[in-house]
Amino acid sequence: MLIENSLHCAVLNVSEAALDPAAALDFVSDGRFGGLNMFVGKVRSQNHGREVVGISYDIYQALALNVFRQLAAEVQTEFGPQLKLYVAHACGRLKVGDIAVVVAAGTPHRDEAFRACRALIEAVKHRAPIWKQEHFIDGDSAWSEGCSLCGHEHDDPAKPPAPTALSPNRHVHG
Amino acid sequence: MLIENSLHCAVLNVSEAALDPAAALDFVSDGRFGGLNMFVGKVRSQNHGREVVGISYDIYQALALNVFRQLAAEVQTEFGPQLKLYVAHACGRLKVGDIAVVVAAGTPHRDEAFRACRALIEAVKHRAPIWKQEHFIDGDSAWSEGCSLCGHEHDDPAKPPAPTALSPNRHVHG
Amino acid sequence: MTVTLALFGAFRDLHSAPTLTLEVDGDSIADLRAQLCAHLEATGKADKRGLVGVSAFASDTALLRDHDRIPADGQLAILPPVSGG
Amino acid sequence: MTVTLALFGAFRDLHSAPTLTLEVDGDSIADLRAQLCAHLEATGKADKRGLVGVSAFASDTALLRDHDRIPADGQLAILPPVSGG
Repeated sequence: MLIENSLHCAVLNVSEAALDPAAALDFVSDGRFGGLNMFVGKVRSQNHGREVVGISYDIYQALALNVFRQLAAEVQTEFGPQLKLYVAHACGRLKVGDIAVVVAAGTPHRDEAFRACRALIEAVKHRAPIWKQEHFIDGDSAWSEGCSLCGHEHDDPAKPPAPTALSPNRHVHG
Repeated sequence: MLIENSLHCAVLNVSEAALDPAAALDFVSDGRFGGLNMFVGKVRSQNHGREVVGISYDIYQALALNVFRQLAAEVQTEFGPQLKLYVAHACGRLKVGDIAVVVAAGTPHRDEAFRACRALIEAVKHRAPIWKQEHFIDGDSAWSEGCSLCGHEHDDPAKPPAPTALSPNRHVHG
Repeated sequence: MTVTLALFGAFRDLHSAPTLTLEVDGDSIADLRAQLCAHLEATGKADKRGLVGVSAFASDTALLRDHDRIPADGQLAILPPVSGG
Repeated sequence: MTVTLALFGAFRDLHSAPTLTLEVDGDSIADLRAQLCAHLEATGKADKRGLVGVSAFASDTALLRDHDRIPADGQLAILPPVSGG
């Protein structure tokens, strides 16, 4: 269980509010903590060599908040109770340079802050129910290939497509 | 050589200006960059079990700025030219919760952002001419033991004191 | 049973509504997965079958594995491979 | 030669001024280091000798090693072990 007030999770609809890195730093600060680490993910102008003009994020919001809490609890189990965590993800259409995600960790010492922040953003990227649709300069749009949330235990009624060199991010049943 | 405008280094006298994490994030942002990582070091209320009320930082400012540039150039050599770096350190007396140092890195992908930021803060901590004097609640003050900048090549006219279990941070001739 | 499947990511392209309603014969997630594939094939969307194979199912609170039962209220979601951040 | 040594960190406690002026016989950093230790011993500050042993010397632009020459202008700094961040 996370200690009360040690975790802030949010999904923000970009039409209503922008992500706020300063609020993340404030949240993970504590008189006991000497180290804060923050990751800010922004929409970038290139992906796999194509020019991107924006990204739309689709999020299963109720589940995402539950998953964020679960992932944070796992990070706290690894790094101990002297830890505050913040995770917020944008939902909706963003343009290049807009902030898609903010993750921050505060701890007594810097090594734990870096590692906890990294562990949490990796978990969010690989396990939270969030989907990215890239909009290209030529007017085309495409949902990104991503990480399958399937366990390995089921028998697939349909064979998954094989990963190819052109889809390095595809983790089939990963 | 760092590409122009890819590095910001500063030493700020706390009586004149506070460190600004938002400015650090802005500086390392770039349309090409999807990942920004920032470390914020704050004065914490405990050190080695003693209650701390403040820290005074003493800095050899001219050399510190040259060292920051050198360390950043080394990080850029390791991580390549698609990298912006920011480092700012406070000089003077800080209280618990005040920001002592801000280091940030912006890169196309998050792995490099985390690793470049970590490499730079480690280098700043171990190699920049900065000294910390802790002020304890009982009125006592003490300069922290730290990392020696001596190379191994000289003959010491005076034997250095042996490191002890009570001074885990002491790196004699490290 | 009647299942209402919330659609996300690449499944948003299936049709204009945010959910797909399906009559499922059986009560496990495996039954749902198989019959969703059959439905897609029957409705000219066989190109999405591969995506079903790498997708998970979930309620608001948890992922559901193939051996799990479909929730009694028939409300769940299909989650294609995720790509947040 | 006359050396003006800027003092930082724990060397700030040596005296009230931010620099220490010393006549050094010889022109290397090793000469300076040895004679600084002798000076400290002669002035009742032998407790700082150990700190000199783990300290570096530097100009505004670079660290100076024991085999380096003292800068011609005699301006340099003694750097005890650092503890930034």
